[in-house]
Amino acid sequence: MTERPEGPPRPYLNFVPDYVKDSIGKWVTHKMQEGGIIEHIDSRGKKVYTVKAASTPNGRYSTITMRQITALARKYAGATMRFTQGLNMEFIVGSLEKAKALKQELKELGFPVGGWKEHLWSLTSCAGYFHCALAATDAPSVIQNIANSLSRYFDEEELPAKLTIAGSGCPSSCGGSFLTDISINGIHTEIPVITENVKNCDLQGTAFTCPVGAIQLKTLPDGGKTIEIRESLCIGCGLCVGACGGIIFQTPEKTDGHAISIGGKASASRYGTTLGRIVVPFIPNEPPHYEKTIRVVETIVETWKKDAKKGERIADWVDRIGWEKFFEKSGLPFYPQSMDYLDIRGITTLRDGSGR
Amino acid sequence: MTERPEGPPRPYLNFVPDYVKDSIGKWVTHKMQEGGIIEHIDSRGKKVYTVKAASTPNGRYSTITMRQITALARKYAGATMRFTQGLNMEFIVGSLEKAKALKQELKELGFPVGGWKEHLWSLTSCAGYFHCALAATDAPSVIQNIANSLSRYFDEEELPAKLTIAGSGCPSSCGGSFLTDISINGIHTEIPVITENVKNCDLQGTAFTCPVGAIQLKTLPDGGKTIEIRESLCIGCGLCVGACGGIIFQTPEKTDGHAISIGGKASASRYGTTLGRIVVPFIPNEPPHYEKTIRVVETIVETWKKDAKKGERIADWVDRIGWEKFFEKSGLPFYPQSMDYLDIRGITTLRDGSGR
Amino acid sequence: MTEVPEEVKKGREIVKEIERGSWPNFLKEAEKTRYPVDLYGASLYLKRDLFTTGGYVSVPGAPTGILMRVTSRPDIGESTNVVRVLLPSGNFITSDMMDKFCDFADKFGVGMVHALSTGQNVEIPGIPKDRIREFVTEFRDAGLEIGSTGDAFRNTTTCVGATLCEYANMDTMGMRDEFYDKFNDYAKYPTFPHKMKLKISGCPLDCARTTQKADIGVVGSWVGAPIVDNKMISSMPKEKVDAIVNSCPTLAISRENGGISIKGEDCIQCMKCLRNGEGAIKPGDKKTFLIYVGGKLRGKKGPLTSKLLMRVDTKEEVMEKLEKIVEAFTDHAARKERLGDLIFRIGMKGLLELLEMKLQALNVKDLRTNVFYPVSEEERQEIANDLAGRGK
Amino acid sequence: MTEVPEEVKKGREIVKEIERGSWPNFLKEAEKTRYPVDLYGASLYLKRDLFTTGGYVSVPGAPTGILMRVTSRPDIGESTNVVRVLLPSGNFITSDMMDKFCDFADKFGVGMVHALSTGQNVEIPGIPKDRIREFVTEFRDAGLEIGSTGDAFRNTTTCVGATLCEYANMDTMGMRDEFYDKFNDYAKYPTFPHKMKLKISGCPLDCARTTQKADIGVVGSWVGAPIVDNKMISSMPKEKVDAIVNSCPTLAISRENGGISIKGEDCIQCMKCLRNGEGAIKPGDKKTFLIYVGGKLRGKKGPLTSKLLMRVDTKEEVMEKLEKIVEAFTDHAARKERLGDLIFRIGMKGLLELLEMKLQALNVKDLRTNVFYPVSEEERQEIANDLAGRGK
Ligand code: SRM
Ligand code: SRM
Ligand code: SRM
Ligand code: SRM
Ligand code: SF4
Ligand code: SF4
Ligand code: SF4
Ligand code: SF4
Ligand code: SF4
Ligand code: SF4
Ligand code: SF4
Ligand code: SF4
Repeated sequence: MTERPEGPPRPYLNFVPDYVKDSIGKWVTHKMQEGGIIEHIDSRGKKVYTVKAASTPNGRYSTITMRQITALARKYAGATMRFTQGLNMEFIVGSLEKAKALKQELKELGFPVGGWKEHLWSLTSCAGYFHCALAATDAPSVIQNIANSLSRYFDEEELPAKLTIAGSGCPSSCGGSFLTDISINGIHTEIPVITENVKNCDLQGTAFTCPVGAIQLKTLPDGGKTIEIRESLCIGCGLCVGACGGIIFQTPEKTDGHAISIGGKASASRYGTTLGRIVVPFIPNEPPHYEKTIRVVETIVETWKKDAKKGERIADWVDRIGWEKFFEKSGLPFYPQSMDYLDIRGITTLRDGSGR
Repeated sequence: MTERPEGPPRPYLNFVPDYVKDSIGKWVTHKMQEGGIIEHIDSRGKKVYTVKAASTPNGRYSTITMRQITALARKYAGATMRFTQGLNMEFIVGSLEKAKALKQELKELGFPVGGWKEHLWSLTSCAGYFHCALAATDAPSVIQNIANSLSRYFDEEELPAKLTIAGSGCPSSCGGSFLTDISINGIHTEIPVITENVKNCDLQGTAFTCPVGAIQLKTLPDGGKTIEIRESLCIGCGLCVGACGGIIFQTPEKTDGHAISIGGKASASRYGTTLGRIVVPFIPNEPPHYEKTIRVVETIVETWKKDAKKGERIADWVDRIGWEKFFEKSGLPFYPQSMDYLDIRGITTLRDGSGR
Repeated sequence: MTEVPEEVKKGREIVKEIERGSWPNFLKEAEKTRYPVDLYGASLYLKRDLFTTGGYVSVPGAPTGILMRVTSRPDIGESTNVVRVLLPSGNFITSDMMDKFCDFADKFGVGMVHALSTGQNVEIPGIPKDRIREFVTEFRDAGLEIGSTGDAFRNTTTCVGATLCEYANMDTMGMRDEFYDKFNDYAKYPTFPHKMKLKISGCPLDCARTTQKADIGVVGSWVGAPIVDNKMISSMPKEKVDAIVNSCPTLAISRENGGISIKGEDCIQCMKCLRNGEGAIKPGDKKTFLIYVGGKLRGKKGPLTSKLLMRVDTKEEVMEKLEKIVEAFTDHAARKERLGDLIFRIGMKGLLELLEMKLQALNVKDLRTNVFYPVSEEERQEIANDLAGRGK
Repeated sequence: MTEVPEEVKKGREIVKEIERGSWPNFLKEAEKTRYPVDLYGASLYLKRDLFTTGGYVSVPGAPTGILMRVTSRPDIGESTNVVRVLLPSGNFITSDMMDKFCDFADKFGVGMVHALSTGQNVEIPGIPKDRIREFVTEFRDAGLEIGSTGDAFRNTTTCVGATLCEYANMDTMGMRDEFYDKFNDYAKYPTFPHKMKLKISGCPLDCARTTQKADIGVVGSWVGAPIVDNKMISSMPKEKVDAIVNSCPTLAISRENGGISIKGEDCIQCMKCLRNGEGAIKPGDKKTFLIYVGGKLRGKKGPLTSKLLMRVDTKEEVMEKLEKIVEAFTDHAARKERLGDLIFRIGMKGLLELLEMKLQALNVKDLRTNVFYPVSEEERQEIANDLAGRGK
């Protein structure tokens, strides 16, 4: 047996560029240089530059392209690079000239450089049909279309504030939907049914899969076992369908789709962390270009851009004007599913603050 | 049969002073004159004056006193007067001189005049032990003590903003507690028990009384009927105890008391209508002077006065600083009952606005 | 002479203590009447309520009933049943009327009046059970009205509104009069699952607390921007105008050549600028009535603030909708379920269905944070159609 | 030559459409690999997912398992199982390491790398089932580590923290390293009721989204006022300083002789002034770690943001508490119940009891609006004692 690492490679110092090491913990400020380049200044006046480039919406690359990117990291960035929370690429470079040259090469390779401050920061997506068994909507292709439609906000036009977009193929929300300023959330709207193929599945295991315990084991007259779904409990998450070939959605092409939510954000600034709110409860899947979805997203961005004060994230903006005016101003129709299931309480709450 | 009015006396014009009638609907502005006197100005420049005097906390008067008050209305206010939402007396007077003279006479009768703008506006209380069958705490005597302790804020010292105080003897909240900036809310902390006297009660009627359906009819082995209380459902409201002499709280002298809530307000200004929040879940009843209660109320008022910005109601102030800092700054201990039973959701909500 | 029980002696000491202090004192008042102060004192000493309810006794002329109060210590103090009296709108009481109340209180009661109850009625306590019929007859013969009990409309209350206040968007007192002209039966006969309360405020400052303690609340308001007198504004000191501009929660107000300008589409009628404007800013011209539903304090679920049901343009529509709400309530609420609890149970959407209305954004305080809701085939179709119609 | 099925033909047309546009394109990338684009295209045409799960296959060296992906149309495209790779902290990848990933992807997979997953791992898709053991052995021999699957700690993620960011109150990347030094077993062996995620942000701007999608979140912060360089402030234009003063949500900042002064007791560390301060305002000196619990996105109840559990002063205390939380979770969560859902079920108070802690004001977002809670005899006594102790 050879010596094997336990856990991820570490210590991290082995992987950061040398010229960053002695500035760690000593940074005092940063300055946005041209789009996508941040100048970081440490307490002794030393500077390094981070260059941020956009990624594919779901982070999939051919090794051919990835090797080209690696080569750029070797050439400009101390032979190391990182990926951000927003799935973007980030290179740490020792001088502004190098940073600019790197930016140029990245753009030539097809990767926009930008995405800080009052811009589109990131678009992220889960695996969707591309790799996953649970998708109600193909988040990657939806997000790819949104990216095309909004790309100018990444590196050219300004927005009122930061904008993040995420898409997930199903309620598991692997793409980070609900968390971002605008999210695409896959949703099944039918209850799965059980076919005779269910006999090939691990019944006990399938029952455990269900997050709400809607799947019950049953004994058949002939002594055999099967399972039943209690419709009143089922939240349509689709986990059982992914887990057992004998459980199926009958007409996903009609009943699957996605909801759009807005106003998620994590940052403590202003009122603190908050989840996205459903503004459109269902849009059917219409590849390749998902026109309806794109129109809704564009409408939200345009309305926000026109109406928000500088510095207002979507959540802050809606918080100021209220939901009624959001629907008025955007012209989006309002559907009853959007109502908070707890709103019926009529209990009004004080505004939340972060860390309170 | 004599002609009888159906419903309250009307039209209302029969009851307002003559010199107000042709200004109705034409008011353009008002000005605070000296404490407790508002000058109302109509579109033609005509002025009338309202004089507001404090009442007893629960609005109870001897006919002797009431006849003296009526006499003042005859002398100064067109032989009519009104009572406000805050249970105060209001007289509408034709000139500032008369208003001042009335104010003087009211004060001599023992009724402070004041209570507008950044002052204590009103103290209200339900019937409590004084008249009601359901009281867990004697709201009138508690509020009487609070009135004594805070009286200077009605007509002398300023506060950051409007202050209203209400007390109710039980969760029915007849006094308007929960609605006001500071509220005293009577609370039973034991589950009532059934004694043999229950046989004298209207069992079906008693069962209906229970708001949560915790009372069940039972048939006894001998064929007789009785009732049972399902403890897990009972919210301790005490309605059944008031309704049937055979249901009793065993040791109300130990288990009854009151909670204190803060931050209720109805006005749309700032974030709109909101209910009070429980900051102290239980204080035992300690007549005559309820020292613990008074200390808590004084602490809240003092902390608010010291810390709030001008114009901030208690709700606005807490909204700005957060609950953690409220407890820090006031030094009040925090008890787990104060937590919102829905807060466990961890779902953060956007701020509420009025009329949204 | 009979022996004075210990609790009465101790109770008297407690009462004396409570009578101290400068504020108008209900016990000093009670001492001037025949109210059983000893009973009250004893309850304070014993720390327990010494009354039980006798329920409501329905008598001719007062079908919703008179509130019976039974002493559990007749040795110390008497039962003290109470009659609740409906007042003219705005709680205006002429001196003559108040004197009559006092006369009745002296003749039938204990010489005490309760002015006002928190429900904005006068009460006359201490009427012996056996004199109630007599009281009611004489009282009504004198042109006065008893009410506000039972499972019916309790007293409808209003702020003073247009009668005295420049913020008023409507004649609140007049609307109350009309309510009784039209719906007195609702108030008089106890046919509801539980009590109902209607409250009316002339503007969103909501002096009548309609948004907190009314099953049905009506608030006068307007649509769009308030009306600004920029002549007056320009003559104000700069800080004053700054305060007006900065206090708007939706940032609807901006400076404009020495004056201010208000963006109507952003105004939420919060009244802040009107309050700060010292007469230079008035409610807008396009009046509207906000109808709120479901406020109440106890019920089954504890305090609930009300929810905005809709905006209507005319008083007539308010009255129509009111009737519909009452119908939905009487048909669908469980026994002893307040409207707010019915809404809690069936959802705002459920109530709207009963009223044959559709849920709108204005009904909603916050939106959902998960996708675990049903979407029917028709709904999928409807949404697809709506969104397809949207211009490119 | 076999006939191309209709759905593949139509699927290819759809794929071509999606490949249009300027943004980096995952399909253009996929076309350069052996990934089954036809299968994907067909699923878009059919509007249904064409994979089913094959569960996790546990192999030596990767006890939490490798994710199996089974095609439901083997005639069109192959199964595409995926290996998830743990990266160095901060997701720093040297060019050598990335080249190795590419080598493995070429040799075992379809020539594709997934960089990054939303859980901040690299994935190598397309490993045939029968080569997984071989892959794992070779991969680990090359010094690389597989993980982040199963009912164990998924990848611990951090923001870049002190390594690049002046807002950092701690060395987030170092803390992650320490986590794996100490708790690698939690990550390696699937012994939990459901997955757990730990995320770490260096400051309350929360770039790692710890407050949204971490079962346990750690945020570096401080107590009291930020540190102000008033020399820099006084040299700023007035509007800039006004903006700093006005943007503080708690109004903790005031002007003071040309500079500003911050009231420490009012600061909630929202970072607004630091963001506006252009280096003139820094996090305070008195560092603290905020521990959040219960964030997650699906579970049983849908998305839940996390709740503040406590503030601690040292990294050691963070680690201790983490262990306790894990214990409480493993002992008390139901199968497939995330920590957030456990808290939903037993309440924050319930969780704190399991941790032998008391509920404090900092745990609470909002307070209760009704009195329908139990108060035990001891609690009554405790409250009475506490309040009696309060000075006159
Ligand atoms: C790189 C990244 C962290 C990481 O280690 O991955 C990051 C790093 C920084 N963030 Fe962030 N944020 C990063 C994702 C986030 C996220 C999470 C996300 O976007 O998914 C958040 C919280 C979520 C949210 O949107 O609320 C986040 C909220 C912020 C904020 C507050 C923004 C706000 O509107 O409230 C700032 C401050 C600002 O922009 O002025 C900020 C500022 C910064 C700065 C620019 C501050 C600085 O330079 O001193 C950091 C730059 C360090 C650098 O050069 O790498 N960072 N930042 C992430 C880049 C994501 C991307 O590719 O787009
Ligand atoms: C008389 C009264 C209505 C009535 O018909 O009974 C009343 C009448 C006025 N209110 Fe009120 N408010 C009255 C109870 C209320 C209530 C309910 C309560 O206190 O129980 C509220 C809403 C509850 C709340 O506290 O949020 C209320 C919220 C306001 C506000 C908003 C205050 C705020 O801080 O948001 C104003 C505006 C102001 O004070 O600048 C206001 C202002 C006014 C003014 C002064 C406006 C004016 O003059 O144009 C009205 C005076 C008319 C007059 O001279 O009679 N009135 N006002 C009530 C007197 C209560 C008392 O005796 O203290
Ligand atoms: C007299 C009054 C308090 C006062 O001292 O001023 C009062 C007194 C009583 N209320 Fe009330 N309520 C009074 C206003 C209120 C209010 C405030 C308001 O209307 O503005 C409320 C809260 C608002 C609301 O309706 O939610 C209120 C909510 C209740 C409730 C809770 C109803 C519910 O389930 O939601 C009860 C109990 C019940 O009806 O089952 C109740 C029951 C009672 C009874 C009848 C209890 C009883 O049977 O013993 C009390 C009689 C006390 C007595 O012997 O004098 N009272 N009651 C108020 C007279 C109102 C009127 O004139 O019409
Ligand atoms: C690869 C990844 C998406 C991506 O394209 O980047 C992913 C992919 C899957 N997730 Fe996820 N999740 C991924 C991040 C997330 C995140 C985001 C995060 O961690 O930051 C979440 C939401 C946060 C959270 O944990 O709440 C997430 C919440 C889930 C859930 C919901 C768990 C729950 O009950 O709360 C499932 C379903 C489950 O575990 O039962 C799930 C299950 C899955 C499965 C394994 C479903 C399945 O068995 O088919 C997906 C495999 C897709 C595939 O074949 O490639 N995935 N998953 C992400 C890998 C994370 C990693 O590297 O460790
Ligand atoms: S969100 Fe759903 S569809 Fe997307 S990767 Fe996760 S489990 Fe699969
Ligand atoms: S769809 Fe989800 S909730 Fe419904 S039965 Fe399947 S696993 Fe359970
Ligand atoms: S609040 Fe309770 S104690 Fe007070 S009057 Fe109403 S029912 Fe009686
Ligand atoms: S106290 Fe209230 S909730 Fe409990 S049984 Fe009696 S009526 Fe029902
Ligand atoms: S609610 Fe409005 S209209 Fe009515 S009295 Fe109050 S301020 Fe005036
Ligand atoms: S009423 Fe309120 S929202 Fe409307 S302009 Fe005035 S301050 Fe702004
Ligand atoms: S969370 Fe704070 S410390 Fe970490 S990268 Fe973001 S801004 Fe910097
Ligand atoms: S960090 Fe936020 S709360 Fe603290 S002083 Fe700065 S702006 Fe105010």
